[in-house]
Amino acid sequence: MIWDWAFAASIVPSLLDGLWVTVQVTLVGTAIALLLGLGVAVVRYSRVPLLGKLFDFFVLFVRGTPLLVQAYFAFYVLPNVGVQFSPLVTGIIVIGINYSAYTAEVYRAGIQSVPAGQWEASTALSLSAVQRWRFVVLPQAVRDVIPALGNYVVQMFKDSAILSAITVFELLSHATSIGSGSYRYLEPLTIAGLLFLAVSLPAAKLIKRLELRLAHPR
Amino acid sequence: MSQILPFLPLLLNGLLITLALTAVGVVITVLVAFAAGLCRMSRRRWLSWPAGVFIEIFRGTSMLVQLFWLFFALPFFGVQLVPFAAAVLALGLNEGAYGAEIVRGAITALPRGQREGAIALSLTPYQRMRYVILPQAIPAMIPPFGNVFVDLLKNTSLVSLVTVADLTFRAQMVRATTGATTAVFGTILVLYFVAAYALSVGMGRLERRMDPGRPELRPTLLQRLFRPGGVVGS
Amino acid sequence: SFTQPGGGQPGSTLDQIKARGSARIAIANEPPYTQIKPDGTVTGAEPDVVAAVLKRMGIPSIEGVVTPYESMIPGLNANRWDIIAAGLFMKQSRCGQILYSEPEIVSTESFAVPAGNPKNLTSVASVKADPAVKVAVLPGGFEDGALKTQNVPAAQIVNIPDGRSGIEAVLAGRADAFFLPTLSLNSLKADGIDITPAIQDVQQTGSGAGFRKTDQDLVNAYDEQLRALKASPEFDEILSRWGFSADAARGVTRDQLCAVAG
Amino acid sequence: MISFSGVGKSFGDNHVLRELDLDVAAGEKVSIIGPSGSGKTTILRLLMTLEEPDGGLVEVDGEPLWDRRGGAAADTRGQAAARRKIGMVFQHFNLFPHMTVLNNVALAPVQVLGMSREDAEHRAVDLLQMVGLQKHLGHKPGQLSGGQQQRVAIARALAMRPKVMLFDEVTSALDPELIGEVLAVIRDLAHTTAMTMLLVTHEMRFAAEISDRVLMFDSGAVIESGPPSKIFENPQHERTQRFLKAVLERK
Amino acid sequence: MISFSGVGKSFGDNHVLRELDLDVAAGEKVSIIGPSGSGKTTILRLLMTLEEPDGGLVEVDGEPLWDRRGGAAADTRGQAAARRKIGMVFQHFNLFPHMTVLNNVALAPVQVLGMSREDAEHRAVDLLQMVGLQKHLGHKPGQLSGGQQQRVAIARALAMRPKVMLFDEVTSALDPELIGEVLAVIRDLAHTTAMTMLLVTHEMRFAAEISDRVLMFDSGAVIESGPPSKIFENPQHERTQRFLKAVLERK
Ligand SMILES: Nc1ncnc2c1ncn2[C@@H]1O[C@H](COP(=O)(O)OP(=O)(O)OP(=O)(O)O)[C@@H](O)[C@H]1O
Ligand SMILES: Nc1ncnc2c1ncn2[C@@H]1O[C@H](COP(=O)(O)OP(=O)(O)OP(=O)(O)O)[C@@H](O)[C@H]1O
Ligand SMILES: [Mg+2]
Ligand SMILES: [Mg+2]
Repeated sequence: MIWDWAFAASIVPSLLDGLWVTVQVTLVGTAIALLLGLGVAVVRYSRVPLLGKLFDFFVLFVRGTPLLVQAYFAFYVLPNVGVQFSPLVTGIIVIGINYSAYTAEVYRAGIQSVPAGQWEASTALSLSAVQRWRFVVLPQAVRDVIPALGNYVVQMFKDSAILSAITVFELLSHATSIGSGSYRYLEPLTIAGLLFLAVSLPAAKLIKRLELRLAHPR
Repeated sequence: MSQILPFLPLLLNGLLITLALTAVGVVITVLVAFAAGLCRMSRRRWLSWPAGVFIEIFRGTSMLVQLFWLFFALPFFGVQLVPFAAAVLALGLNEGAYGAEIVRGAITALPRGQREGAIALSLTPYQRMRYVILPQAIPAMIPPFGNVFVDLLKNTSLVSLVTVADLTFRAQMVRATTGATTAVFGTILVLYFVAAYALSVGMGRLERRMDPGRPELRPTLLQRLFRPGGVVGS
Repeated sequence: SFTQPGGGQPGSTLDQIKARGSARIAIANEPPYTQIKPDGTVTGAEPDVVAAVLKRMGIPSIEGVVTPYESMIPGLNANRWDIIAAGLFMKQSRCGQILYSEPEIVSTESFAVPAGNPKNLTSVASVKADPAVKVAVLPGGFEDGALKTQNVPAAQIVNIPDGRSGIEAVLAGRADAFFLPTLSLNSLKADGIDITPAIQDVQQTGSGAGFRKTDQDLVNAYDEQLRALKASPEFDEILSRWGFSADAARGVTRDQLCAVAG
Repeated sequence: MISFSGVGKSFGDNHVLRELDLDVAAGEKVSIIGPSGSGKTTILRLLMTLEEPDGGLVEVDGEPLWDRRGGAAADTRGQAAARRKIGMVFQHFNLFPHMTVLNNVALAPVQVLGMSREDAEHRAVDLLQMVGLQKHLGHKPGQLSGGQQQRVAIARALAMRPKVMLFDEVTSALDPELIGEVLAVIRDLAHTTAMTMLLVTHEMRFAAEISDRVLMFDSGAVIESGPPSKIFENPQHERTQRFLKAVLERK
Repeated sequence: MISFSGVGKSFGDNHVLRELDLDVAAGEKVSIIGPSGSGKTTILRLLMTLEEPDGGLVEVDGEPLWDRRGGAAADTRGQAAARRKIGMVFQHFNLFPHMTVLNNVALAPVQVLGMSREDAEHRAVDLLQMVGLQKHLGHKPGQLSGGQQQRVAIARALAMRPKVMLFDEVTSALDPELIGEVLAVIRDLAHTTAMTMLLVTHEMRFAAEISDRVLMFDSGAVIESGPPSKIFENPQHERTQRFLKAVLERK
């Protein structure tokens, strides 16, 4: 009953299919998280009257509740009010929005680290609010926080396994599905774990390198 | 909402399990974090290397995979943990791996002179840790550990996927029975949020308690090291 | 020993549950097969039969563990529970992995469809005929296997995590039909949903209690008391309470049901 | 060109400006001197709309920049036009570190004045040549010395064709040997252009050389004002005498 | 009391000490001077076991502290005993910021020497009185001036009753007006105790006043050594002359 190599080899292709879905979820989710988080951060930082407060609560609430329960909520409740997506799309949107609350905080740190003199010089040059964000503040703010954002991308990659609970057919779902067909969990779960490592370890190393590069330019 | 009222005791029972998982998980997390973090910093390879592997594995894979693995695969190696134990172990090992980096970071962030000052007084490595390093490093660890604990609380929801009857698990059960999907998930979202909020408020309190009147003291010490000679009035 | 499932504890499962006076059973919370009551106790057709048999064996209580169908056999082998009592239908592949008791429940399969059955789905063949039709199943469930053995393309199969979600999937248009035992669908029935008559082109099937392969002694002891129970009116009383036919269960054997393809 | 009337400004309890009246004619070069904390920077920051006055009226070229007479809420709609006539050079340069020198100078002309990229770059090159940095067009500010950075900052402000230039201690963050190159550029501007200039500085000799008028500030008020010859050689006010003595001794 | 023979130490390609031989007699007060990077601090750090030599032998009071003759691996078992005879005061004090002044001084006597808490505190109070800080027993280091902190650091080192005291530029992180109070304490120690003292310093006048011997260091070797009168008034080596000239001019 212990490890069966032939069986292990036979399930790798299917697990790789699952890994590919996981990667897709991560990529699209990342795009949502990076853009939405940026918007949330800018609105909060600009103290836009009502919206700013709303986003404050959004960040607090999303960070205070489990991704799994958020996914359940979106998956089971939203269709009742007429919002209807496939599990995959639902999952991507949920994880993207969830992580936007985290990236918003990262961006905020980046924005705060831009010296006041940069804002003042922009005023002295009569740049409009939009121009100021676009040409002066964000390029500097974002550059500093790229490694921190990268860490959240890796984190999202791992967390996307949670979406298996709403039947997104990603890596872990492939593993349990193999388990249900073959009645063995040992090999699929172990290989799934190794596949997660195979992506996230090099990614983390890459981010470390980037961090050092940005800290000591040239 | 009225549909789920008869099931409220069931949900509250689940909440209790969730809080118990969090409490035990916090203890394991802290123990694992210190053990792995300190070993990782050791100069002895046979300590630092395994700690490094542990940290990389548990930070590099999905918490859910770890949970499934401990629950369904570990028994084949002769280790049969009851579901609650498997759950808190997965939570504690996973969050502990993150905590290990916090421990290491807080200790390495201390000025080198502190260690050297202690060596110059002939303190043993244990005494250095106990009287000089940790008393300064631990207050610095509290805010990041607060984040880890909130993470832990949220991750307890995952144990519902391996039959531990926590809040989320009970919610799924009540939902399957009553079909009151919105009310059930709305209720537990609020419950989780309140619990997480209370936890972070508690950690904030602890931070202030551990560090009475210190906020301006530590930075000035650092400043002093880089811009020496300044007199700090009080 | 190390390689044996549940290697931690000594003695056979039979000895252990006798000593504890309680057995852990895997259930799915899918009425009428299995159900959890608000007070947390376990009931349903199969757990009630299992409880009655165990009582006759001198084991007074059961302890239910809710788990997805796909995890039931891996979890049984990982010693997460002692008996599967979830209406896990017998078929060739499962009978190869675990031991079953003699049949306890026999049932039929139906589709839950939108009211009026707009796509006129009455058989597996009618699903295969229209590639646009999507059928929701519980992954790892009997119906999932039945569709797969009849080569229904994977693209037509929608996985949902539990029975309630299946009904919601049909109501929301995420699936055109939800494939489940007739009686289960009846207990889930909601406005806007019709339940089709029994589907004819899947084999009739049924379930018994499931055991680890190493627990032959437990199965033997169990079957002995099950035979006694099935001979008594108590069996009729339990099955009719949940809408099943006791005579149908008496009319089939384990070997027949284990021959079902899939 | 610039007029302050009855302008007040406080930070909390700290009354930095009190009922300030001040007029600067078009083309005039005015130096502002005075002890630290006397409100010199605050005046420039009000003109640059980096601070809001608590009361009074500030006009630029006949247009109101701040109108808070009687403490009324300021109407900021016309502000942008008035502000566009003003350029400012900061003590710490405040160049945009992620852009090349050329882009630092060309950004605002393209974005704010709507010049074509080509025209703006041409003009930027001319200005950078004027401040002696034609060789560094493609460099990032971090690769330049402080004196070079400050000269880029001057070129950047000039690129907006301001009618008024504000200089706030533009040499005090520089190493002594780099101060000369920056002052030379400003001197050049003062002697060859008709721009109105307001200059906060501690370089007394330089102030004497280029200014039409020197204002001595203390505690948010002009306590003495006049041509450099009068202020530096024959100060009337005891505070001015004391201040000049201290500054000159420090050298 | 202290003896280096054939001691070498490199950091990567940087050969900081080369075959250094050096003896310091019991009770001797030795000042070490020399240009930056010449290896002065490294000598003290080797004695304090904060660095490990690459080769050679270091002995303290007849006991080996480092024995790496022939490049053999060091046997660190006896080290603790030899090290316990040495106290060190650092340039940046390195006080423990989370403890009161009293606890800073009493910690090691209790933990290392096994003194009772009471005895250790009594002794700490005496020492702090000696360095003029009896009023600050309950303060945290952050509440003290740099000069006061350095005096606490001296008391802390003395509390271990060392036979050898090492001082590494203990005044160079201090504001000029605080230097005097620290030097006064060290002068007192030098004149009233029989402790062996090794002092790295740039305070030439002070070194001349308290030392029995001055060592001039360059590139990891002693290039000149002798009584202060000889080194400061009549240096032989050209490098020493140049170094002293530069240091004295800087003042
Ligand atoms: N943003 C602010 N918040 C609070 N107080 C401020 C602020 N900006 C300036 N001040 C205070 O206003 C007073 C005047 O400041 P200002 O910068 O105008 O002085 P200054 O004459 O330019 O002095 P310096 O020569 O030191 O630059 C000072 O007391 C300063 O502390
Ligand atoms: N930990 C280290 N890693 C690498 N190089 C080091 C290290 N410590 C010292 N060095 C190098 O060793 C050389 C001697 O250093 P040391 O601190 O002994 O000089 P010093 O004579 O005390 O100089 P200073 O007067 O500047 O304190 C220097 O070139 C220094 O850069
Ligand atoms: Mg100023
Ligand atoms: Mg040194």
